[in-house]
Amino acid sequence: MANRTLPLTLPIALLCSGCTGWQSVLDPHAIQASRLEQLIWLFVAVCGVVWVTVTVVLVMALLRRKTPYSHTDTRMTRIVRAAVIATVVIITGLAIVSFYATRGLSSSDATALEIRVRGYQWWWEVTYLDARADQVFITANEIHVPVGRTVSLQLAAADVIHSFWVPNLTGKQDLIPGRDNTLSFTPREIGVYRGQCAEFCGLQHAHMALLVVVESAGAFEHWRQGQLAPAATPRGGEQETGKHLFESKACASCHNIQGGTASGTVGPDLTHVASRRYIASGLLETNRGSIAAWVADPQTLKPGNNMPRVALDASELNALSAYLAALQ
Amino acid sequence: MLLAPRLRIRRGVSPNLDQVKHVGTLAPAVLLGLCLQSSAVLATSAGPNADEPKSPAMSVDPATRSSSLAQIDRHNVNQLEPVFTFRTGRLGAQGSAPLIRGDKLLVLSAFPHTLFAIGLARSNGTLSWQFSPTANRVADGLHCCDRTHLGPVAVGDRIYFSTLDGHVVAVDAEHDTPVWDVAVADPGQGETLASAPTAAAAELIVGNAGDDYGARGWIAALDRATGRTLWKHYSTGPDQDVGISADFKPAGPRDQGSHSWPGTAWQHGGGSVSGWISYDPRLQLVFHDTGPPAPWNPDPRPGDNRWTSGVFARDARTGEARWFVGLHPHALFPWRNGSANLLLDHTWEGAPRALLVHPDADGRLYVIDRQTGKILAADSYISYPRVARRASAEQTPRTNVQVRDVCPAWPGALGGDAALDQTTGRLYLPVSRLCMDLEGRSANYLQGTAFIGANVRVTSSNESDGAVVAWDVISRRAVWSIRERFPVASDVLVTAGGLVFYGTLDGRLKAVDAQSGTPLWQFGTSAPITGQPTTFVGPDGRQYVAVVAGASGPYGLAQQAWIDRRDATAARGLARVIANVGRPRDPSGTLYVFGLP
Amino acid sequence: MMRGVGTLVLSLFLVEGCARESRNFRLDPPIAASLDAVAPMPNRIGGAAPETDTVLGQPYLTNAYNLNQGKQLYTWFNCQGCHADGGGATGPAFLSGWWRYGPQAVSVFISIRDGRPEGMPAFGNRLTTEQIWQLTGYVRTIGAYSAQTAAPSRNDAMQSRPSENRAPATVATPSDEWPTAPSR
Amino acid sequence: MSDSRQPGVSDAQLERPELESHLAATWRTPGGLWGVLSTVDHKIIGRRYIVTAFVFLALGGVLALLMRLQLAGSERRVLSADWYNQVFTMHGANMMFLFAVPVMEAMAIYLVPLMVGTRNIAFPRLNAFSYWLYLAGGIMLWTAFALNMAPDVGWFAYVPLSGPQFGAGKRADIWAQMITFTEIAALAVAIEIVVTVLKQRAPGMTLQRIPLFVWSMLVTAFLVILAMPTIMIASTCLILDRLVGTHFFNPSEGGDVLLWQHLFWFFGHPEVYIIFLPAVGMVSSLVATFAGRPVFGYLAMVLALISTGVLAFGLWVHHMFVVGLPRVGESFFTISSMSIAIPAGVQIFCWLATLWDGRLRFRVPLLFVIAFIITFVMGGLTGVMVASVPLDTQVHDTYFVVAHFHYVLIGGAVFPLIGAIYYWFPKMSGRLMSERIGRWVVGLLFVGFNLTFFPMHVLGLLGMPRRIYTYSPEMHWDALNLFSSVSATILAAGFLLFFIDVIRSLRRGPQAPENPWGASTLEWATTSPPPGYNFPRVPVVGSAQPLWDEPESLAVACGLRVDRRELLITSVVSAQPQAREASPRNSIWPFFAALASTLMLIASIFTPWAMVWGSVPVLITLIGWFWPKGDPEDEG
Repeated sequence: MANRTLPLTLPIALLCSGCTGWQSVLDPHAIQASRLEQLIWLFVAVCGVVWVTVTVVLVMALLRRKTPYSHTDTRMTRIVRAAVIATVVIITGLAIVSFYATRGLSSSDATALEIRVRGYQWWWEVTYLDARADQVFITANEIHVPVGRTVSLQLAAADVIHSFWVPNLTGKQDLIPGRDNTLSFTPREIGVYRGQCAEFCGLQHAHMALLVVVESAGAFEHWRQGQLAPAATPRGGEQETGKHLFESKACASCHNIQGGTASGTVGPDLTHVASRRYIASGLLETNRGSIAAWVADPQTLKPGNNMPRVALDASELNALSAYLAALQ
Repeated sequence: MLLAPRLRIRRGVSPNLDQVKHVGTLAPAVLLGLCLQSSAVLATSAGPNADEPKSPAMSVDPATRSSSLAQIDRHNVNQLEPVFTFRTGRLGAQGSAPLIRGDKLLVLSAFPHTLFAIGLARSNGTLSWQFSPTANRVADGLHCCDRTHLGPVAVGDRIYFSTLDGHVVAVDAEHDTPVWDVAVADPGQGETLASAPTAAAAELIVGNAGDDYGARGWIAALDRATGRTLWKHYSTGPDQDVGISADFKPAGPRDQGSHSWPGTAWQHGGGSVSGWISYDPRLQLVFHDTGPPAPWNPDPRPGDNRWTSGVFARDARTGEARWFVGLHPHALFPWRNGSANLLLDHTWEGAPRALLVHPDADGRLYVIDRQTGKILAADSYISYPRVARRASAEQTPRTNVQVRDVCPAWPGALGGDAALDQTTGRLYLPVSRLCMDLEGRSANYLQGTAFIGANVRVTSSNESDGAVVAWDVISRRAVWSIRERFPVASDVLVTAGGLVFYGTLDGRLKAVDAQSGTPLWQFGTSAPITGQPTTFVGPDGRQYVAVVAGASGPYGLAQQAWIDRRDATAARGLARVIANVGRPRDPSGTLYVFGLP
Repeated sequence: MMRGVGTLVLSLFLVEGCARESRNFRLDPPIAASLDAVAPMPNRIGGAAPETDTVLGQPYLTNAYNLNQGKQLYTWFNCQGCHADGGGATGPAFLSGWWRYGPQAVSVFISIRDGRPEGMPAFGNRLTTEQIWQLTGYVRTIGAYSAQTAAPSRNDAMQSRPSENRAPATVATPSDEWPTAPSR
Repeated sequence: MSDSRQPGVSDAQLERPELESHLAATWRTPGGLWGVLSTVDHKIIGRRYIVTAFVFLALGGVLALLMRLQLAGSERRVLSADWYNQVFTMHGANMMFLFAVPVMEAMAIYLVPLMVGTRNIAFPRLNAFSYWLYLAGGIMLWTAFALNMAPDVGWFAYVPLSGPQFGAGKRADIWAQMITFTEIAALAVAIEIVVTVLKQRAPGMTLQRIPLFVWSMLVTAFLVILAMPTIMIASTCLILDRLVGTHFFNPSEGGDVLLWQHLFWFFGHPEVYIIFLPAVGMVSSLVATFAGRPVFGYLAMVLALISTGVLAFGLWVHHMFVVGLPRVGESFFTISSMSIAIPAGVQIFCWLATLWDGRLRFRVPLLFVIAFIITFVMGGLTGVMVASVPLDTQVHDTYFVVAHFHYVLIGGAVFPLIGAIYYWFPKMSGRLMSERIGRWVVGLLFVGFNLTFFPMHVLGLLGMPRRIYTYSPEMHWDALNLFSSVSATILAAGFLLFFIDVIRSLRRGPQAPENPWGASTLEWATTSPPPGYNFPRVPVVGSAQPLWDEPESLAVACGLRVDRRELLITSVVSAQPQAREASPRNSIWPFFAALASTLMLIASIFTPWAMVWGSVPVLITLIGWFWPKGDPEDEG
C-alpha cells in the first residue's frame, strides 16, 4: 500500500499548480470563464464524492467477514435501487445546472466590439470591424480589447478547422469552413491572456497561439489609433535599405505594410508587427534578434509552415530586421 | 496587303445574303467594278465636337451612334452587298468604327496597333499609307475584359487614337505623319486604355482601364496641340485627387474617396474610366462612368468604396467634379460599367430637361438630369430566366462562399454601346442575358498580375443569351426586342433611313427595321462582330455601310484560339458559353464595306 | 530464389513510393541556391535542369507535398487571373497540352522566373526559387494525359474541371467551324 | 472424408472413446500451411485474432511511449512535427481499429460457441475471411507507417484537413481504406455472433439462462451491425472526394464539413461502447466466479446492457459541442450523454452487491476487476463532466479528455480484458498463468496507469490542447508532462511483464484441469484446451449456472451424426432443438477471397479503375467459395 500513497500525494501537489498556470481554465479573468470555473469545481466535488463512496463500498465489500451465501438479496435489492435512484437524481441535477450555465454564457450585447477572426494554417488574422470603413484595420495573432466591454468574435476558417480558445476568458469555439460561428466574452481584469488553437489543424497545430490583451479603454483607444496609422517611416539608412529589400524581394508578395508598395494578403499584416508581443503566432518574443532568426530560417523554427526561406546575406538580414523591428 | 474576295452574289431576293460562298483568297482584290464607277464628292465625317461645322447629311454622330444618311432605307437594304474587304492581319479587332476622312477610310487594327488608311478614290480600295506606333508587348497580358474602342477619331485636321499599352497618338491627316505620341497609362501597374480620346472644347479627354489588375481609375485631359496633360483626376482617394471641390453635389463629408475604404485599399481600388466619355458643349460638362471596385470579392473592401460604379459629371476645362451618381456603393458584383452614356434633350414630365441616358450593366436604364445628377427613372430593360436575387444575405458573395445564378453575369447586361435616335427618343440596346456563379476568394495584390479574388463560372440559359431591345426613353417602355442566340456584343448603329445595324458573335451583320424590329438583311462575315458598324458617303456620293469584324472585349477573350473549354472558369468563366458559337473561320480583324448595287 | 527477387522488387516499388510521400520542408541554403542554376538555350526555350534537381530525384515533379504546395501557390499568387484553372484567359491554357515554349520543366521554370514577352510577368524576385519549382511541377500536372500518383486532387472551391489526379477525362474536341449555311 | 466410418452413424450409438475418435477425425484441422490457411475452427481463428490484436497492442504501446518521449519536455526534437502527427494518428487508429474492437470480438469468437454449448461458430468460413481481411488491413497500415506514408490527420480524420486539398499524397487514402478492411471484418464477426447466440444455443438455455458475457457480446454485435456502416459510408465518401472529385465535404459546392463529423461520431461513440460492453460481460463472468455466487440482479444487468446499447446511438454530438451547433440541440445531448451513466451505474452497483455478498477468492482476475471498478468509475464520472456543454467548451480537445478516455478505455476495457486473459488462458491453452507474476502485473498496471494519466486531468485544465507535438517552455507544463512520461514506463513495464507471463506460461505453466476456477458456465464443461468438436455430445442446460447446479451429471442431447460436421439449431427464445445443421468444412476460398479483396482495395487507392478490374478476381473467389460441395441437404 505504501507505494500507492506517495504517487497519490504528488499529483495533488501538482494539481494546485493548475490554479496559476498562464493558460489555465481555473484562473478566470472574464465573466464567462469564472462561471465555468465554478461549474467545474461543482462537478469535481459531486463526482469526487460519488467516487469516494463507491471506492469505500468496494473496499468494505472486499474486507468484511461474510457468512456463506446469506440470502440477503431482498435487503441488497433495496440498497441497489436506492443507489440507482440517487444516480438518477445526481444526473438530473447536474444536467439542469449545466443547462442554466449554458444560458448564462450566451450574451447578446448590441454595443459589443465586433472582431472577425479568420484562422489560417497556423496563424490568426484579426480584423477589427466598424461601421465606418476607414476604421477597419487588420492585425494578426494579438487581440486588444477594452476591459469590461463585451467582445463578439466572428469566427471564419480560411482553410481547415481550427478552434479559438483562450481558457482564462471563455470556452472554445471552432472555426469551420462554410460556417460562421460567433463567440462572445466580457473581460473583467486587465492582463495578457494566452490562447491556442484547440482543433488539430496540421503540421504546426502546436504553434498556433494568440494573445488577448485586456487593457483600459484609454490604452485600447491609443493602441487602436496606432494600428490605424500607416507604417512608421524608416529612419536612417539601414532601415531604408531594409524597406527597399522588403519591397523588392519575395516578402512583398505575401505581406502587407500599409504605406509601402508591399500589399500581399497571403501572410500576416506586418504594418505594426513590432507592436505585437510575439511573432510567428506565439513562437518567439518580438525583438530584432528573434525577427532576424525567424526570417533567416523559418523552416527550422516552425517546420512545415508556409513561410519560405528568402535568400538574404548578413547585411541584408540586418537591414531587414532593423526595418521590421522599427514597425511599432 | 489589301485583299478582297471574289464575290459571287446570287441574285434573288433573299434577305439572307450570307449564302454567299465567302472565299477568302489572297489573290489581288478583284472588285465588282459596277459599284464604284461614278466618282463622288468625298464626305468628311465630322468629328464629334459640335463646334466643327457638321455637314448635315454626311456623318455618324459618335456620341449617339446615329446617322442622318437615308440613301439606304427599309426598301433597298436587302440589296446591300459587300463592296470590298480589307484584312488587317492582326488577331481580333479593337471595336472602333472605321473613320472616313476625305477619300480615305481609316481603320485601327487590334494590339499591336497599325492605323491603315484605305483610299476610296480609285475603283478598288487601295492601301494608301499605314502607321504603327511602337508597342510595349507587356500590354498583351492585360488585354482582358474591357470593351475596347481605341479610335481613330478625327478632330480638326488631326486623327487621334489610343493604344492598349497606354499611349495617345496624334496623326496629321493631310501629310499622314505622326504629330505626337504621349504615354499616359503605365502597363506595368496594370493600366491600359480602352477608349479613344473624346474631344472637348480645347482638350482631349481620355480615361484608363485595368480594374482587373487593381489599377486605380483616372480621367485626364491632354492638350490637343502637344499632348501635354492639363489635368488628371482619380476615381478613388482624397477629394483633392478626385477633383471634388466646394460646388460638388451631393455635398458630403470630406475625402469620402479614401474614408469609404479600409486602410489604403483605395490605392488599388479600380473604378476605371474605360467607357466612352460624353461631352456636352452647351453645359461644358464631361460625363463618364467609373468601373467596379477592385477586387471582385466585396469582403476585403468594406464601406461604400466611393466613387466606383457610378457616373461622374466634370467640368471640361478643369476636370472638377460637378456631381456623382453612385449606382452601386460597395458593389457586390463586378459588372463592367464601361457602357456609353447618351445625351438627350427632351421634355420630361412636361418640362424640357437635359437628360443623360445611362444604360447600366446591372440591367436597368437610368435617366439622369445632366445638370443636377438626379436620377429621374430607373427601369429594367431586360428579363431573365432567373431573376438576380441580389439583396438576400445568401446571395451576397463572400470569401469561400459560392453564390449561384446571379444575373447578369460579370460582363454586364449590355453587350455593347447603345444607339439613340434623338428624333424618336428611341434607344437601341445590344443586350447579353448571361448569368454567373461567383465565389469570393482571398485577393492578393501583386503589381501587374490580375487582382480578382473570385472564381466565376458564367452560365447560359441555352435558348437565347442575347437580344436587341428598342426602348422608348420618354415613355419608359420596351417597344420591341429581337431574341438572339448569342449575347449581342457589338455596338448598334441607327440611320435616318429607319434602319438599325448590329453584329452578332457568330459573325453576322444584321439590319432591322427601326420602327418594328423586323429583320431586313444580314450578311455572314468571317469573324465575330464586336465593333461599331458605321455608315458614310463615299467619294462617289453613295452611302456605304462598314464594319470591322474581329473579336474584342470579354467575349473576344473567350474566342482566343488557346481557350480550353474543359475548364469551366476559363476566360473568366465564358469559355463554355462562347464555345457554342464555334471557332471563327478567320479570327483576324477584317474590314467589310457594303454598298447598294 | 523467386521469393528473394519478389521481395526485392516489392521493396524497390515501396521505396519509390515513400520518396513520393516524404516531407522535406527545409533545403540547405546552398542546395536551394543551386536550384536556380538553370542553363537555358539561347532562345530561352528548354535547356538543362540544375544538377541538384536531378540528384535529388526531381522532387518538384514527383513529390506529393511539393505538388500540393504548388497548387496552393497557384491560387495565392494570382495565376488564376490570367490562366484560370488551366483553361486559359489572357494567358495560355495548360489543359490543352499545347506549350508555346515547350513542355520541359526548365521552360516552365524560366517562364515563371523571367517572364515571357507577351505579358507573362517575371516572378523571379517575387517568389523564392523553391516556390517557383513547386509551381513548375504543379503546372505540368494540370495538362498531364496520364495522372501521376502524387498529383494533387481538387480544391475545396468552385468546381472548374476534373482535378489533376483524374487527368483530363475528355480530349479537347476542336469546336466546329461555323457552318457556311447556318441551319435555321 | 468420413471414409472408414459408415455414413449416418449418430453420436447416440457410440461409446465415449470411440465417439471422440470419430468426432476428432470429422472435425480435424489438417496440419501444415494448408491447414493454417483453410481452417474454419473458431478456436484456432479466435486464438489467432487475439494474438494478432495483442501484437498490435504492443506496437501501439511503443508508439505511445514515443509520444510520451517527445512530450516529456518543451520544444523537444525527438519526433519532427510530421512524424509526431503520423505517430499519434497511428496510435489512435491502431488502438481503436486494430486492437480494441478486434480483440473483444476475438474473445467472443473463441468463447461464445463454447459458452452457448455448440460445436462451431455460425458461418465459420466468413469467420476465416474476416480474420484474413483484418490482418491485411493491419499489415497495410503498418507498412504505410514504415514507408512514411502513414495517415497524419488524426484517427478521426476531420475534413478538410484529410480532404482532397489539404491531405497531400496518399496518406488519408490509406486511413480510409484501412477503415474499409477493419469494418468489413468487424461486421462479419458481429453477424456470426448474433446468429450463434440466437440459433445455436444448447437446448434448455432459455434467454434467462444465457451467461452475462454472451448477453454483452450479443448487444455489442448489434451495436457493430448498426454503427459500422456509418463509418464505411463516411470513409467511402472521403475517398471518392479525394480520388474521383465528388463534393460531399466541399462547402463551396454544397457539401458540408460537419457532415463528416456527424457521420464519424455517429459511429465513433457506439464504437467505444463496442469496446466497453464486452469488458462489462467479462467482469460479470469474473465477479460471478470469484464471488462464488451468481451476479446480483441478472435481469437488471441484462436490461442495463441493452439500454446502454440503445443509448449509445443517442449521444454522438457530445464530440461536437464546440462546432457551433444550436445550444438547445446540444443541451439535449447533454441529457442523453449523462443518462448513459445510469445503466453503467446499475452494473457497478450490482457488481458491488455481488462482491458484498460473495465468498471472495482474491485471485488475479478479481484483482483486475477491483482495479477496473476504481479506474472505470473515475473515468465514467469525468465522462459525466465532459457531457455538460459549458464545461466541455473549456475541456474539449484538451488533455483532460485524453485522461477521460484513457480511464474508460484502459481502465474500463483493457483491465477487464487482461483479467479475462488470466481467467480463460487455461481454457485456451491448457496451462495456468502464474499468480505471482499476475499480482505484479496488476500492481504495475494500476499504479503506472494512474500516475501516467491522472496528471493529464491537470494538464487539460492548465490549457494543454490535444495532438500538439510540442509546447513552449513558458507554459509550465514541463513538470507534469515529465512526471507523466516517467510513469508511462511503469505502465509499459506492467504490459511487458504480462506478455512475458503469457509466453512463459505457454511453455512452462502448470497443466490446467477442466474447471480450474470452479466456474459455472459451459465452456468449463469440456477439456482445456477443448477438442475440435468442443463437446462430445451437445449439453442440455437446466439453469443459469449449469456447472454449479449439476456439477457431475451434465445432461446431454444425442442424435448428431458423427461422420459429418453437424451442430444443433435451437429456437430463439426457449432454445428448443429444431434442426441438425451441417457446419461447413475447411476451405481455402475465404483466404483467396480476402487476398483478392485486399489487392482490389489497395489498388483502388492508386486508380479508381481498380474497383472495376479488381472485382473480377473477387467474384471468382466468391464463386469458388459458394460453389456447392455436394453435402446432402440437412435433415429436420
